[in-house]
Amino acid sequence: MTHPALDIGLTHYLLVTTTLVAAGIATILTKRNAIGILIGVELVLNAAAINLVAYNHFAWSAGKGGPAIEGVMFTAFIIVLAAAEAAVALAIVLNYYNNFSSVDVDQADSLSG
Amino acid sequence: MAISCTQPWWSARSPIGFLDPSRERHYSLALIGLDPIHPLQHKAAPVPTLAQLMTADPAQQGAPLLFYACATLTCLSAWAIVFSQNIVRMSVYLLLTLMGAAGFYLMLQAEFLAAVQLIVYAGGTLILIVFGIMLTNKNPEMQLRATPMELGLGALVGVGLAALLILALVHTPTPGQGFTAVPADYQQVRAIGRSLLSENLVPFELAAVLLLVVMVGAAYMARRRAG
Amino acid sequence: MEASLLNWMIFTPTIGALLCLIVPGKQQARWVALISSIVTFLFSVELVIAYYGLSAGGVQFETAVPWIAGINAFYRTGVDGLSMPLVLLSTALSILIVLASWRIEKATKAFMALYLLLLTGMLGVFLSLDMFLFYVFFEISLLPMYFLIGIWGGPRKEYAAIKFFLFTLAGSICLLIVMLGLFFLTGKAVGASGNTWVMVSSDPGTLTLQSEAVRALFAMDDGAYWGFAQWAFWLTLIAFAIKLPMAPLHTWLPDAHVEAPTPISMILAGVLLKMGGYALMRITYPFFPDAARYFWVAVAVLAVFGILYGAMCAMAQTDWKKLVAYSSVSHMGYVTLGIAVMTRTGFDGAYYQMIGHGISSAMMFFLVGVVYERAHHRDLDRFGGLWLKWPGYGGWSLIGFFAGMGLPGLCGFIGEIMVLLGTFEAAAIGNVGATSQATVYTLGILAASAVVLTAGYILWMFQRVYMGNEKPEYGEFAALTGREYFIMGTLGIAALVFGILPILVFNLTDPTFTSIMAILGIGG
Amino acid sequence: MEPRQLIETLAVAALFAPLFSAACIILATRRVMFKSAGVLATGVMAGGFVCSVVALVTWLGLDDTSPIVTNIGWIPIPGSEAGWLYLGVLIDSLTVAILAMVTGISMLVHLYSIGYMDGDPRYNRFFGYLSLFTFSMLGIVLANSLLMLFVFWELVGLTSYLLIGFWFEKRGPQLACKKAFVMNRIGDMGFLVGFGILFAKLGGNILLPAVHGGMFDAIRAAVEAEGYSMANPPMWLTMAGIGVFFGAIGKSAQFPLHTWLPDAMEGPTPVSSIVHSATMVAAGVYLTARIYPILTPGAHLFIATIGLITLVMAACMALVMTDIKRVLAYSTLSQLGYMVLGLGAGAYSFALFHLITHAFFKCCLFQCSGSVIHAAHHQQDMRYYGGLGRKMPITMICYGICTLAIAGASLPFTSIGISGFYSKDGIIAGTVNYGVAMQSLGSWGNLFWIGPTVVAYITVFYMARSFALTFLGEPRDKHLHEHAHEVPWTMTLPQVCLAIMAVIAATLPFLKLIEVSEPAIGGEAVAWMQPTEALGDAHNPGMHATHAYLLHGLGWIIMLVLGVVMYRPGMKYAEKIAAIPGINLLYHWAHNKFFFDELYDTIAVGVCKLAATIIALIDKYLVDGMVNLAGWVTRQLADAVGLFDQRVVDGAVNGAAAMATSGGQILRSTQTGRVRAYVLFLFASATVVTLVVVTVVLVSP
Repeated sequence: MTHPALDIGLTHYLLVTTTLVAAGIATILTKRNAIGILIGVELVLNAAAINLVAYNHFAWSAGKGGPAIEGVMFTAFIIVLAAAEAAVALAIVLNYYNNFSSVDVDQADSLSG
Repeated sequence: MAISCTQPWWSARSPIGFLDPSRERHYSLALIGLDPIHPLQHKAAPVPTLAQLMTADPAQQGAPLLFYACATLTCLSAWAIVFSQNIVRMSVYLLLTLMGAAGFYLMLQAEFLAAVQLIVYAGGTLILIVFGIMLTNKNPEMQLRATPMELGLGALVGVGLAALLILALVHTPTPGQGFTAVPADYQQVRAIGRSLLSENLVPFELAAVLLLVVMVGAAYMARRRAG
Repeated sequence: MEASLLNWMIFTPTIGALLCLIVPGKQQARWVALISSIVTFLFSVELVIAYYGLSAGGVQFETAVPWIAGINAFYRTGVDGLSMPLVLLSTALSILIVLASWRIEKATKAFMALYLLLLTGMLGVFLSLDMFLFYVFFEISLLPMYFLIGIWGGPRKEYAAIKFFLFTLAGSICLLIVMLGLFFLTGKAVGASGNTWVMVSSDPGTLTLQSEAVRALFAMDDGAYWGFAQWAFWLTLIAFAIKLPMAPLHTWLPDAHVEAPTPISMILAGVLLKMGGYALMRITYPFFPDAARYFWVAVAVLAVFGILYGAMCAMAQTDWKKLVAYSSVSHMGYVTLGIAVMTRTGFDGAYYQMIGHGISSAMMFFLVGVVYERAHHRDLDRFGGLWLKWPGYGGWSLIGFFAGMGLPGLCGFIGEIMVLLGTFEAAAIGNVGATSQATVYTLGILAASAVVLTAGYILWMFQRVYMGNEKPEYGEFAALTGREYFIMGTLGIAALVFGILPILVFNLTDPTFTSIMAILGIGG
Repeated sequence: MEPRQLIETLAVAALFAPLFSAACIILATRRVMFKSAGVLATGVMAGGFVCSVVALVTWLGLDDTSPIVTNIGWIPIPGSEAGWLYLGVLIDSLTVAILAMVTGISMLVHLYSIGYMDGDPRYNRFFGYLSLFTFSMLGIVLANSLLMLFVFWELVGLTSYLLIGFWFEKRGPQLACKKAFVMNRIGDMGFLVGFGILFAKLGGNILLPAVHGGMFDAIRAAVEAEGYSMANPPMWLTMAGIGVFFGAIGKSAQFPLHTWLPDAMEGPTPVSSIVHSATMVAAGVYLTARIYPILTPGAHLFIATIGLITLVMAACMALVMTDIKRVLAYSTLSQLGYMVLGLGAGAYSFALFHLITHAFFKCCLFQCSGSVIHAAHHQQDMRYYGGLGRKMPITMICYGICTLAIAGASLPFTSIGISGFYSKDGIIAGTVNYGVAMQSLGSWGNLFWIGPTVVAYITVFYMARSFALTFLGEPRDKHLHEHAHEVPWTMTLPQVCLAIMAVIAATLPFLKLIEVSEPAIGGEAVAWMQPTEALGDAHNPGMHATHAYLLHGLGWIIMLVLGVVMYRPGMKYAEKIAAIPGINLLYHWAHNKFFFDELYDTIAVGVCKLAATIIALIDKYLVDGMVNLAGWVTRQLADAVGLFDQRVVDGAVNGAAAMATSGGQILRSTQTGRVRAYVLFLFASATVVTLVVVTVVLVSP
């Protein structure tokens, strides 16, 4: 039996992505800069993407005449969406900046109940 | 299914109980139908040497050491984002994180994705962010500090969630041995292309439309209003 | 005829109470109360002189009317040797108490009406033969008392009234639990046709709770309900020990007495406490004689504890009325002791102690009240020389307090000495099981030592209040009225008569006690 | 009328005569009967005395001297064999003797009181009490059962309380009467215990044994039923005997309970003279004599020891007192010690004979002292007297005669003496017998006769001292001496009568009557109780040594002369002696009554009061506190439930609407509009959900 440190498996990847997602959440929660929040979101997205690929690699059984592809496909779409999201988000940030002359999200509380 | 139990739920539940590796557990296995091997039961194995770490791993591309290097890079830069107060540095750390992720894709035999990651993400999205920074920040060194309360809460939630997930993970026997060896003639890019044009055609087209909408919308929203 | 006389006797005070409420003025209400209590007294006297069969052991003048069919409850009244002397005591005292409350000016009509209602409750307790009816009257006697203390009392009247009420109610609940158990369990007795509440009956065919078939259910040897019997014994004991009161459950009594107006203290000490002793003799011991024999040492120890404890507490008091109240605790300990030792002498003594204490404690409270009405305080250390001020009052006080002390020739002595003799008898007769003689002797010696303590606190009080020179403030005191001398004199003469002629009571009780002794398994 | 019936009738008449006068005096108003109270009471008492003398004479003429017994059921005891507790009368030769003595002395004290109490604001009431007191004592004398004895025993306690506390305005009498009653009650507690044991063991038969019969037969049956024999009595019988004797300790003021008697001097002097002679203190001795057949050898030893201690201790105290009444009080204690010792030692007849002789001379002594005090304007300290004999010759002569009587004076080397000589000599003879018989005690047994012999000489000395200090020498207080005068005839007449009786009592047939009543004569039945049996033929009283010959020499004359010479000039020699180291300590102790009062005050009374205070505090704060705590807790609970009802149950109705509003208000506050807050909620919720899932999954078995 090999040592678990040598036997890189799904668990190792999941540990890394968990750390990553925690960093992303922490970033989102602690940054007042709208772009910082965007960066946090990117971290979370990346963690999810790595998870999908890792699962695709380790856990998806090859039942259809070849190695699995679904996780990879999903990740590809994520990357596309992340790009789109970043574009929209930046547009919003710019708009916001134009209105408030700041990127401090805490100033945007006009929805306060 | 062992979830059903005859005892009342409060009895025989020591809080230390789930730290005891010798205790047989069925829960997650029952949920995903796998063999109950506790990860901590591996500790009898010998401590790995550096040579072993540098030897290629059959389960993935590259040696374990490579994995650890990528993991260190990714995690450290990701947490550096959290602790950084400078938005420009944050974006640089994000770049490092994205590169680490690309490394993982490589190791996971998703070379195409690794390339896309570097081109689209690092090359596109990140640049977009840097543009945003430049456009919104007359003083790039400006810092917006969160209050200690917010910092504490954020760290608590982030770390707490991570700790919980890790806890669950450690106690979840993972399908480590379940991957299928990739045939030598396997071309992933071909498979992706096929998939995009067959099974994933609709998402593909939708993504295209989405990108169009985003382009138009972003341009519209970001326009400088007259007056 | 006799039975209807008895029922009229119970409800005459109720009628009087209604009349009190509808008459126009205070003075009329007083007269109505006086006349109705006199009529009640005359009824009871006529009952005992003209009709009561002295040699009959069982119940006489029984009425049995179906009342609540669903639970088999009857309106069942009657009188026997156990209740007759107490009824006479209550009716006789009631006249004196109406006289003693003649000067009540605050809401006189309500006071008199409540007092007469209380009288009905007390008579009902003594005369009901059905346990459910007993319970109802037990509660009826409670409520007027609550108002009488709570409205006409002293500075802390609310506290005292609520304490009295809650304590007694707690006892009632214990009783209710046992009643429920009896209701369901006695149906299984041999010869039981349905459930029964009958405590005792003149008809030998009626299955009663004191009958052999029911007792066999709760017998120690082979009864399946022995466990219930033990619990029920203690629960009923607690219920009635609160009323009695027995030592750890007594704390309502000093407060109630101190706060209650004088006539209410008199009725409380004179009659209400006797309900506890009466019920012990009527219910607790005859229903569960096996349990009583099993636990007799525990009960006797509690009783002796109460005797000494009450005496010690009395010794430490500086409030005159509180001293008398604690002396009641001590004296009623003799009642418990006499019953607990389960000898005929002890039982007789306990009963006589109740009668004697009914007279002497009522008198003591009245003697205190007479002074309190004038001095407006009861601090023993601020009195002195009352004997010089009012020689006649001093003489009656001597009789009243020395009757309480158990001086021979006065009513307190006979009960006390019979209880002590009965206690020692328990060692010799051995009908209380294999308890060692040393235990019984120890109990007897401890109980006897109370005579010293009693003498101590009574004499000390007497010295502080009556001896010495007059205080200057006595000059303002109004002279004693003829009404007050009448009350003192009647009670004092009664104390003498009952101290010299115990046979007056024992003639009435003797046959009934013989039958109760048979139930308890005691010869004689 | 048949003689035995006549005797009974007369005795009962003598019993109720004083009750009649007491009732008249107490019930009549002050106006009707104030001055006449004394005359009425004395006259009625004289009638009673005549009755009892006629009864005595009739008895002496009887052929059948078996006891006259009448039992009347009083309290029914259906559970016992006897069936009743009886009242009634028991008349035997002892009863008639004591009856005559009590009525006679009581009559003389009544007469004396007419003079002594003259001018008192409660003059009439005093005679009421005095008659009631005599009635109670006569009840004891005539009692047929332990119960009746106890009843009148307590009445004696009550009336002595009233008499000692007669001047209740003053603090001294207040405390003294209370002390007397409480001390008596302590003894009565023992009486009750003994009574209870006997009652239980004898099936309710507590009739006093006369010669035999009564309770005694029942005792033998009970003892034999338990497997004991009369020679080997069971423990309970000893306990019962000692228990009943405790009553006697209280009433006769024996050693542990003696402190009330000197204090009882606070009462008027006629009270002292009757309490100390014929009535109260005699009651204890009489009781012991009445229960004589039930006393086991163990009880005898106990009684003798108590008597011995009292006798010696009291004599020591009498030596140093300067208050004339206190000297007499301690001499009473000492003489009672003789009687109790005599009873314990088996000298039944002489002990009771001493009771009678002592009654006469002690009553006389007290009356004389009362006359002196009366004459000396209530100065009681003998140091201020001196030379009063010249002013009060009759009193001096009476006092002198009685001093000789209490000293036991006799013609040297003969057996001819004054009354006290015969009785005391007989007691000492009995104690010699007892000391010899109690071989189990070794040489300690000799104390039983050495003690009384030595104390007999001490008695002579201290009585000579009091006589010399009062009547002889030069007046030490001129003013007092000038105003002193002889008292009126109502006071001197009783003194003279009593002094005559003190001389001639031994020639009257008292001893003969008492000897007839001695239980030992009844036959073998009580032989086991005679501790002197070891001496030989104990059944025959003639074989008893009736003279100890210890008092027959010149000893008493020497002591008398010594006392007179030493104290005639006052206290000056005594003070020198008292200053000698060693003696001064003894003097100090004796003068302070061996600190018994202090001891009892601190230990018994103090502890009792402290315990009472503590228990009352416990009652107030702990017992009652628990009750109040329960009440408080219930109220708090009720408040909580009430609040619950108001806010939750009732509020559920209103709250449905209010909750919408307030819930909206609460939720509204979460709507900060700040995006990071929303994110925080999001992830916090996610964390919580994860926590729940992980916990449930991991912890489930």
